Amino acid sequence: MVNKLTTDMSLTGNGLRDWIVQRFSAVILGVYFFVLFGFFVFHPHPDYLILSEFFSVTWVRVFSLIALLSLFLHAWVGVWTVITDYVKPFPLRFLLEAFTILLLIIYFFWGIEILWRFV
Amino acid sequence: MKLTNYSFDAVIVGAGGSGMYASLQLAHSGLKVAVLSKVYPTRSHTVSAQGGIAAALGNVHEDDWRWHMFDTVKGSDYLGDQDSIEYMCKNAPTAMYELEHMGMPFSRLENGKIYQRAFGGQTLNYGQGVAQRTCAVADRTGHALLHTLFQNNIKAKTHFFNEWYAIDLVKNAAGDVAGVIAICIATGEMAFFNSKVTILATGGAGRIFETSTNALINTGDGLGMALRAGMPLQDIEMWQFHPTGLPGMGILITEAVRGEGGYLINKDGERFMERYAPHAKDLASRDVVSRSIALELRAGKGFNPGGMDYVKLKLDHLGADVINSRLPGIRELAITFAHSDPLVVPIPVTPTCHYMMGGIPTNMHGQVITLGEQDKDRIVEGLYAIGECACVSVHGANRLGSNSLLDLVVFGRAAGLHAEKAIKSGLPLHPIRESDIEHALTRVERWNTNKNGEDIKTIHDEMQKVMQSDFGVFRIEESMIEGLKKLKALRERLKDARLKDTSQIFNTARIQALELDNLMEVACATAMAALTRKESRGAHSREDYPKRDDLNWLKHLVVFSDLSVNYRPVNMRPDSVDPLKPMERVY
Amino acid sequence: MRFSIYRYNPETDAKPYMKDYEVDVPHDSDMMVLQALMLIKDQDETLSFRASCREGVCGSDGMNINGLNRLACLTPVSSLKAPITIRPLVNMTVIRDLVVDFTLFFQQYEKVQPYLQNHAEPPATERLQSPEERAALDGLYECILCACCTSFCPSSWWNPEKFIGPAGLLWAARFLADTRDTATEERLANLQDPFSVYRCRTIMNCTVVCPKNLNPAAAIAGIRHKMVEKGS
Amino acid sequence: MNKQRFMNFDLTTIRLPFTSIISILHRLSGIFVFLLIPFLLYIFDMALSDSDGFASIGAILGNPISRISLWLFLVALGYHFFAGVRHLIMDMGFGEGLKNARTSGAVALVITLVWALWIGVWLW
Repeated sequence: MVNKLTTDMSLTGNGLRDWIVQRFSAVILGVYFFVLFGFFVFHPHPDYLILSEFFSVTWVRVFSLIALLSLFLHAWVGVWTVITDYVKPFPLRFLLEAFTILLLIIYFFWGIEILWRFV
Repeated sequence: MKLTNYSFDAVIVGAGGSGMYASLQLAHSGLKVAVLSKVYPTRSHTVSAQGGIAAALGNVHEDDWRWHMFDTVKGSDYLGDQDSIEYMCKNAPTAMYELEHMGMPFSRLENGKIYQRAFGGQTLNYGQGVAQRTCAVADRTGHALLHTLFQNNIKAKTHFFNEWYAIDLVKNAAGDVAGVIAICIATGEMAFFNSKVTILATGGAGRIFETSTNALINTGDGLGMALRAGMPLQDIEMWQFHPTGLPGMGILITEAVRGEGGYLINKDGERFMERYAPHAKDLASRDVVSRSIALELRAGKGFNPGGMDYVKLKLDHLGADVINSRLPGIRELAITFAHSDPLVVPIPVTPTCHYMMGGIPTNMHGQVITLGEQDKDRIVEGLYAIGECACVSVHGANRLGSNSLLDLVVFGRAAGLHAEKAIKSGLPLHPIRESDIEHALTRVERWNTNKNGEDIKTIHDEMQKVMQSDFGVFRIEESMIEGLKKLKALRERLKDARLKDTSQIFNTARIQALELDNLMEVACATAMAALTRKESRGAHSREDYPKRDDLNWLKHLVVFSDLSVNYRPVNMRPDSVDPLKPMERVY
Repeated sequence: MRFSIYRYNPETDAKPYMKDYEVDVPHDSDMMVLQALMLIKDQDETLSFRASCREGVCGSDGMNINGLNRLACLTPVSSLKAPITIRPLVNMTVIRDLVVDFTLFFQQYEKVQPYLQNHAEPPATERLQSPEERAALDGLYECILCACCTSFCPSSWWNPEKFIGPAGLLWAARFLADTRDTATEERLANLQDPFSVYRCRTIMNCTVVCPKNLNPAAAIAGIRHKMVEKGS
Repeated sequence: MNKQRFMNFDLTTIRLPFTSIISILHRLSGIFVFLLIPFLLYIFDMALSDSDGFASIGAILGNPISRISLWLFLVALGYHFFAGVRHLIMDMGFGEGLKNARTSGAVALVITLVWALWIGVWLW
C-alpha cells in the first residue's frame, strides 16, 4: 500500500513490528531508568567508588547493555518517524536517516566501551 | 456553448437510496452506468431518515405482507395504486435481506434477527392492533442505508460523477429521452450525457415550504426537468406534514419516538391523541396526527399561543436505556436544536412539511408515464423515475411512516432490473438532433446572460411564504386562489430575475437559481392540483370540502407545466389478492 | 456580529484572503453558524460553501471555525467569541472559498475496503447477530464522512497520502468489528505497513473535533490490538 | 484563471487541543533527549573512567550551561517517560476516552513539573 523505499528504511519495514519494538524497548528503558533513579535516591552524592562498584555488578552491566540496545531500537523507530513526517525530499531524508543510524551505532559501541573497559 | 459528450448505457440522476440501489443493480450487470449527483452521495437526503423501513418479516410476531398492504392502502386513503403497493409489500422482505447481506448494521433482537419496532398506521391482521413491522438501525436507519448502498457501489465500481448538477432532459422529436445536460459544479464544465436509459432519482421538493424537515438540497430538480420536458406530475397536491418537527428549523423528530412508546401532550398535559384516534392514539397515521395537533393549537392548547406555537412529545418515561439505545440521535438533536434533553423534559414539536407523495407518474418498473393520444397512458421511452421524485403511487394521499425507505429500495431495484433487461435486449441510443440539445440548454443560458432584473432571494422567500400560509395542513378555496395567483406572478418575475455571480468555479449561486426554477415549477403545480381537488383525502385537507368524495375524486390528478389538469384512474387490480374496497378511515 | 471569512476564487483572486462581514445576530438567538453563512450569502452571493441536511448527519458543512474543525450547522454562534473566523477545512485543497476538494479523503476511505466482505452463500433470510455483537459497531458506523477529523489530524498533515487518516480507519474498525465480515485477516494485513495505521500517535485531535462524538483514536487503538492478537 | 493550488494550512490560525500539546511535547522531548545523548554519554564516560575523570564532572557541571543542559535533559527525559507511560496505559485499552486522555495528559504534565523541581534541587 505504501512506497517500498520509504518503508524499507523503517526498523522492521512493518508498522506492527516497529510499534511493538517501540513499546517493548520503552518498557525496558523505563525500568532501567527506574533502577538508575533508585541508585541516585540511595546515593544522592555518589563518589567514583560507589558508582564504579555499582556498574561492575554483572546484572547491572547486562541490564545496561540491554538498555543500550533498547535505546538504539527505540530511538531509531522514533527518529525515523519524525524524519519521515517532516523531511519530504528523498535524498535529504535518506541522508538524515543514514546519519541517524550511524550515530546510533556509534553511541551503542561507545556505551559498550564505557561499561566494559574495567572488566 | 462548449459541451463535452459522454455516452453511457444508463445514467442515473441522484445518489440517494433509490438511485444507488438502481445503480447497484445495474453495476452487477456489466453495463456502462453513470451516477450523477449534485452532492457527494453520502450527503443525499436519505441520510436523514431516522425511524426505519417497513417489511413484514415477522421477527417480533406473526406478520403477513398482505396486512402490510392493507395498512398501506388504507393509509393512502385509497389513492394508492394497489398493484404497486402489492409489489412493494410483497418484495419488502427480500429487499430487507439483501440490505442485511450487504452489511447494513440493523439493530437486533435477542434471537439475533433484525429488530422491528411499531410505527404509525402499521397494524396486524387487517387493522387489529399495533404491528412491529419497521426494521431499524437505532434511529439512524437512513444513514445506515445510504452508507451501505454507497459502500456497495464502491465495491461494484460504480462510476460516480459527484457534484454534477443535472439541468435538463434531452428529448427528441419522437418524445423519447436521450439523456441529460449537466454541469460540473466544481469547474463549470457542461456536458451532455447521452444514454439509452435515464433514471431520475432526484428526491423530493420539500423546500417549496418555508419550514420543512427536508435537506436544503431537496429542490425538486427531477420534477422540474420532467415538467419542462412536457411530462406531468401526479398527485402533487399530496404533501405530508410530519407531526413532529422541531418548531422553527423543522428538524425531524422521528415517529419511532412514538413507536417506542412516547406520546404527545398539550399544554394541559393531556394526551390528546386519545380523543382523536381512540385505538391507535399517537400511532395513527401521520395526516391524522398532524391534523389533530393543528386542531389543538387552533383551540389554544399549544404551549406558546401567539408565538411559535407547539405541543410537546413526552418520552422521559421510556427510561435512559431505551432512549440511549433506540433513540440516541433524537436525543442529540433535541439537545442541540431545542435545548431540551428528552431524558428529562418533553420535546417541543409541531407539524412540518416532510414528504411529497406525488411526483412523476410511473408504472411499477419505474418507467415514466405521460398522457398520450386520447389521454391514454403513454410510456416515455428511455426515462425512468424512482424514489421520492416518482409517483408509482404506493403512498397515495398519505404515506405511512417507514414506507418511504421501502419505496426507494424496492423500486430502485425494480427499475434497475427492468432497465437492465431493456438495455440487454438491444435498446439503442435514442437519435437526437443538435436542436434537441440546444433546447435543453436554453434555461442555463438565460441565467448566464440575463444582466438586469431582480435577485432571486426575494422571489424564493415569497414563494415559500405563500406555500406555507396557503397550502399547509388545512386548505381553503379563497386563500388557495390568492396563493396560486401570487405564485403565477412570482413565476413570471423569476423569468426576468438575474444572477450577479456568473463565475464558473463552484458557483453555488447559479445552482440555487437553477434550483429555484424547479421549486417554482413544483410549487405552481402543487397549488393548481390542491385547488382542483375538491375533497379531503389523506394529507389534502380542505375546510370547504371536509369529506372524502370517492364518487368524484377517487382518481389521480395530473398537472402539466402549463398548469393544465388531467386525470388517471387509480389501479384497483392487485395481481394475487382481492382488491381493497374504499372504507371509512378510522384509527 | 463580525465574521471574518476565508475567500478565494481562482478565476479572479491571486491568492486567498480574509473578508469581514457584519451579521445581525439577536442577543439570545439560537442561530447556528450555517444560518449566519446563509445570511452572509444573502449579502454577497459570491460566497460559496456546502450545506445539505443542516442537522449534522450529511457531513457537508465541515469547516474550520475559530480554529477548530466543526460542522457549521451544529455550532451555535452564541458559543463563539467574536470576531468569528471561518476558514476551509485544514490542509485540504481549496476549490473556492470554504469548499475543499474531497478526492483524496474519499480515496483514503476506499483504501480500507469499506464494505462488508463475506464470501459464504448468504442464508435465505438475514444473517444472525446478537444484540451484543451488534453493539460492537456502535461508535463506529455513525461516521458521516465530514472529514473534520482527518483534516485536523497532524499525522494526516505530514503524510496525507500514506496515512489513511482517522475517518478511513474508523471505517476499517467498523468492518473489523462486524461479526458478519470474514475478511479480518486480509484487512489487517493490508494495514500493517508503517504508515496506513501506525502514523497515528494518539494525538486525539480527531476525537476532539468529531461532531458526532465518535472516538477514531480509540478505534485505531482497537485495530492495533486486533493486529497484536492476530500476530501472536 | 489561477492554476496555483491553495490550502488552508496556517498553524497560527489553528487552535491546538490540549491533547495535541501533550503529544507534540512528547515528540519534542524525545528529539531533545536524542540530541543530548552524546553529552550524557560523555559525562558517563568521565564518571566511570577513574576518580580523576569523576572529579572532572564537578568541573563540567560547574559551567551553568552544562548544568542547565543536564537539567533540561533530565526534565525532557522525565516528560518523555511519564507521557510514554500514559501511552502504554492507553495502549492497554485504559483511559482512551477524551476526558480521561485529557486528565492523564494533565497528570503527566504535573508530575513532570514536580520532577523538574526535584531534579533542580538535587542538581543545585
